[in-house]
Amino acid sequence: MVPLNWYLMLSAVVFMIGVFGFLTRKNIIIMFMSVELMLNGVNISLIAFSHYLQDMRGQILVFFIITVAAAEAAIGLAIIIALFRNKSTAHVDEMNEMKG
Amino acid sequence: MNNYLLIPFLPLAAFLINILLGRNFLKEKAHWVSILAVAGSWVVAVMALVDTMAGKTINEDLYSWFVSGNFKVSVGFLIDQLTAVMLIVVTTCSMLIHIYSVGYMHGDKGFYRFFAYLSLFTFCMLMLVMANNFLQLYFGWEGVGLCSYFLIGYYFDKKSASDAGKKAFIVNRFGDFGFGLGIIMIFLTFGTVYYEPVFAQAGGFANHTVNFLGYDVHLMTLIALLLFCGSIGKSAQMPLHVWLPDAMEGPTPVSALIHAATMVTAGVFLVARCSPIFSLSETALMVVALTGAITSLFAATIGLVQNDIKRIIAYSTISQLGYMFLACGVGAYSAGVFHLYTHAFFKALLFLCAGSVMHAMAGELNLQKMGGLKKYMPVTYITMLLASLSIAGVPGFAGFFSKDEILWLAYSGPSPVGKLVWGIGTVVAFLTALYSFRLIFLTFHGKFRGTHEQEHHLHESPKVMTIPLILLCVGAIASGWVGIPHLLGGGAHFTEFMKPVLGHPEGHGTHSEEWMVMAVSVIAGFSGIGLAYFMYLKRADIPVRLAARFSAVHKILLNKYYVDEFYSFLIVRPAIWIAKNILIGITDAKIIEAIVNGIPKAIGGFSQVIRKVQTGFLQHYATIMATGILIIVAIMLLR
Amino acid sequence: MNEILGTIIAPDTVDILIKYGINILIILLKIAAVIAVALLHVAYATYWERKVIGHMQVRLGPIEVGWHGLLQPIADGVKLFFKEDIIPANADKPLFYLAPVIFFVSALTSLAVLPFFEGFVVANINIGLLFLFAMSSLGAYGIIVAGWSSNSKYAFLGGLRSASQVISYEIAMGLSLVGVMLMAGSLNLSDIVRAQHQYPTGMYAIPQFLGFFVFVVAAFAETNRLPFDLPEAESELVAGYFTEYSSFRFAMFFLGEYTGMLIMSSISAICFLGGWTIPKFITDAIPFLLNVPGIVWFLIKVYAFMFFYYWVRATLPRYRYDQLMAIGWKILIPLALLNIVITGLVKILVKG
Amino acid sequence: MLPKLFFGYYAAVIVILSLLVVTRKNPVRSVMWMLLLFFHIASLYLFLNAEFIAAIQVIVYAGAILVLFLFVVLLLNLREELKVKRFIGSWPAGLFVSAAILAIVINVIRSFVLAAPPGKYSIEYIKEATHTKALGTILYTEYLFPFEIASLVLLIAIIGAIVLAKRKTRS
Repeated sequence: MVPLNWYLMLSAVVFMIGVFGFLTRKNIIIMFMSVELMLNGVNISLIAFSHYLQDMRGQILVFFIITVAAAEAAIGLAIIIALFRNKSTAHVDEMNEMKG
Repeated sequence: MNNYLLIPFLPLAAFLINILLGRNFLKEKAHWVSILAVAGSWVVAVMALVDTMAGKTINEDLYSWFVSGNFKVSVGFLIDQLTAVMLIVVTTCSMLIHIYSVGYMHGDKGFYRFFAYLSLFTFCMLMLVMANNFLQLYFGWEGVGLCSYFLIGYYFDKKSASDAGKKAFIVNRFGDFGFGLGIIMIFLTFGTVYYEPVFAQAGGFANHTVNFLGYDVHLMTLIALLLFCGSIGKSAQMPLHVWLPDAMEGPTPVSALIHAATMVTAGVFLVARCSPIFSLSETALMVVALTGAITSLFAATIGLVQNDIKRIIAYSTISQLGYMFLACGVGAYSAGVFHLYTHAFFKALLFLCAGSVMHAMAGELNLQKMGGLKKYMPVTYITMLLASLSIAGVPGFAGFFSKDEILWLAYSGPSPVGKLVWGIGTVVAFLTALYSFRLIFLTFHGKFRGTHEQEHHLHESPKVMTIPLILLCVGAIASGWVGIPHLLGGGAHFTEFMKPVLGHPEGHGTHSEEWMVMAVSVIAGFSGIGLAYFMYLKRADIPVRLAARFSAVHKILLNKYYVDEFYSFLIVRPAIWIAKNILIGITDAKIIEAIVNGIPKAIGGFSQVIRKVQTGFLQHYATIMATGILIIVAIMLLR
Repeated sequence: MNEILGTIIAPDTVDILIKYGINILIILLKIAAVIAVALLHVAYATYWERKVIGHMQVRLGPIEVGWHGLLQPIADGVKLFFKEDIIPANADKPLFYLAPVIFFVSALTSLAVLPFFEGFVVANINIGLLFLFAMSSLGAYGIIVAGWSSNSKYAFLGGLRSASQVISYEIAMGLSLVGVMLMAGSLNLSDIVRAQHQYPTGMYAIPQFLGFFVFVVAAFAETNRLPFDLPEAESELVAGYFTEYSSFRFAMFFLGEYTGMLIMSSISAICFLGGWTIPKFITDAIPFLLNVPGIVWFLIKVYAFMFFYYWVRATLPRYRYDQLMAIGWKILIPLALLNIVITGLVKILVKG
Repeated sequence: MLPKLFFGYYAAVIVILSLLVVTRKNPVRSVMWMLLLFFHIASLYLFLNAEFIAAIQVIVYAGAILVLFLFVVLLLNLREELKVKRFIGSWPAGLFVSAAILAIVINVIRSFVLAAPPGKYSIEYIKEATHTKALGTILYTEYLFPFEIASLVLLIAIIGAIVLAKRKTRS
């Protein structure tokens, strides 16, 4: 039997790799993918909890997370397209109109 | 109960529909919504009256408005005899005036807005009369004040109208301040603001005194007088009467509905509603009686010399309201409410007739430019004549019964000032007849004194306006028949009906005395009519000569005793002076502007430094957020 | 051997490993058999198509290689294997290699959950139908990646078209099968067939005619077949997403497409036409038919559906691209939703 | 032993693939690695007896969301993309912060012990009722309202995506 802690560590690692990607990549699409990576990291731990606690709530939550992720991807990518159309770049560091 | 909810909420629904959809969708059809709503309210109100006649009263909470500690206020409804009568008065007048307005306001660009406000007003007024606690009453009270402000300033592009609106609002604040204090005192004393427990416990506090501004004051007198402050403001009594004549800047249906039939009578309603409190304080009752008597005399004398047709009726309203207070002040609450009820019909009718005349005269208000309109507008003439007969107290008409009952109860009642106010009341009855018929004779009899153009324009108003006139006329004649005194073979049903709420007034006197009082008031009324006939039709030169002879008195009356000027000198001008010299000159320029300009400068300098933090890079912010999370996680988990 | 292993890992683990090993061996054998047979069917499906269309167009089709051209598919295969493998200079090479593999594998993987006859299925999993959806959605990757990595405009346009078409019609296809799921109460394909057999009509195609119609149209679009072959419309895009492919890589796309057709036909046979069973009223009438093995009925149904593919190809013209999208979104999806609502309502009413 | 081996394989691959996703210069490659990653995560779910979620993971994540990503990636000018640096200037800060949080969290998880008693959805129960049915039953009864809200979220997302991505026609 694999201990729950291993799953949680795996989940934490995936999540933090997602955070790292979000914080450091220039390309906005990769950043967005990092967000998806974070969500997946969370999903892993939720499913693991659900399995070990023998409770369905974790999986219900994952179900909703996937739903929301789909909605989020649709909206986010639409925003990226609109952004790309206006600025013709996908690099976040070139979008600094809000500079003080 | 659930049916009765319709009474206030139908007009509210109409208001919402009109204000939201009126501008773009309903437009010229906006009146249908409001009329149907108020007609629905009327039907339910009649049902409510029938129920209360059968002895069913209702006192129920609808839902909790707010709760704070032991201070609990809910929206609830109390429907008893007093409320039922008020409901009938409000919904009937409101309905007829709604219909009248269709004709009167036809083609106005704010048509939907007018009806929306009327509906909102009706809602607020109904909330006011149906309240079962003081705070809801206060809500309705302020609500009708707000609607009154909206509707006085309805022609907001006219400066005098918007000024009049502001004046009404500000003057009312003085009274409402007292009213608010009164409610606070009630809560402090009784720990609740519901009518029922307050009135039930009032007797127990009859001899309490309270330290007010350093003086020991009789508690009930204090509460009663504070509440009466509100009444003075809303019902335009001395010395806060100044707003009502100016309120005539609003459209005439508004004057009829708000400034004659319903809103201004709220003060009387308040005193009647709080009769258990007022009855405990002889001083307060005396103040009420004297204020009413003096106001009625004062307003009646002003009414004698005015030339603006609507203002005469406005002063007449003030005078009649004084009458009602007079009645309440001598303990004859039911007589006061009875007069309120009859007055609503004939005064609304007078206003609407005046509106009809204005309609024909293309907005002309000056009596001196009218005359001989009888043959052009027969319906208006007859209805207005009947209304004037009613207000003058001609036997058989509604006004006669209510006025007679007031005078009799003032004369025979236990009040120490009863005989005095009876004397004043009789004089006012004479004056009322005089100025009312001056108005009739100058307007409808004699020769037309206006321009040819105006004469050519004269016409009877359309059906939609005259039918409400006729219906109201029926009310002006017949509404008094429910209160025919025992002396004349009637049953005094009205007083009996009101007995559970307002008690039975005490009148001690013989039948001969009662006959005497009635005869005096009738004689006063008829002599007023006769004098008016003599002075304004037979010998039109007499008024002019009188004015010249007593020019000082005439001037004072024409200028309404200089009350406005007095206020202007005492309050308005000092206020403006302080505003100009101290507030603008010192506080604003030296203090506020220094702060206002200094803070941005300081912030600007500071921002120049810290704006460097705002790099505009998404990820810098995200990194900082993550750092924050790192710190929190570290603190939480590594402790 | 066992002792050496035993020193490294616990002895009972070895037993487990051996047990697993045998299981795995059996599964591998099954896979090999299924793939081999399926590919043979695929190869002859091409032959059969050419024959059918040939006869429909009043010509003979392949006739030279073998008796009536029976060896034609093998000849084609040999030819494709020995052709020169050309890769465009500007292509993204790893992805260019990967694309046909993804496409072909995603098609072949679907075979794993298809029950060919009673008890024979490589992986009898509870979510078989969902697995099919998952795999069919993967095919889109092969197409997009092929179109993009070729670095050619025709291929790229074809890839984009194909991907949006496949994604759009996948929704309609998924929804059309929901009615079947509702009626059978399971996602396991074998269970669906058994439930179907218990059903009075023996085939869900009759009560689920709406779903069946939507499924058939969506199946044509999913496999990029006429009248929805926009991604490889030769008059517009040369050959669509596989324009730049040649030789064996082209063959993989080609095989993938026909495998896809075979799988769609199998799904329709399993979900709508009763799989390896035939309706009870037929076997009641002719008890002799019970002796016929289930695989025969299954193949008959699959080939009937394949024939329908060819028939449509020979008959109908190609749709315009916007018409294609309009049909998918505005007709098929609403129809499928309607079908779900009606099925659910009927199920509730009949039950309660 | 065997489950641990399996887990070791999946964990290693998932971590490596995650790193590949966030470090590849070519976004198309990132997407393809992510596709593989999703398959491994789905397998991990199968491992945890969540077959329906595994199928959803592949169908929705791999089949729908990632295809959308691929579409958008294809719009990029890749030649320019390959010329510039992949990380922003202050990437060490990001690396430090994420590594530090990871270290702390891992440190905490190491001592984590499952204390709660098992619920009613045991492995046998799920096997008996099938996972899809168990999930569906709870989803359509206890979580019906959130489920309806999720549908609303999706509807709004559809509308929002169309509004945002539609090319504005200047009149």
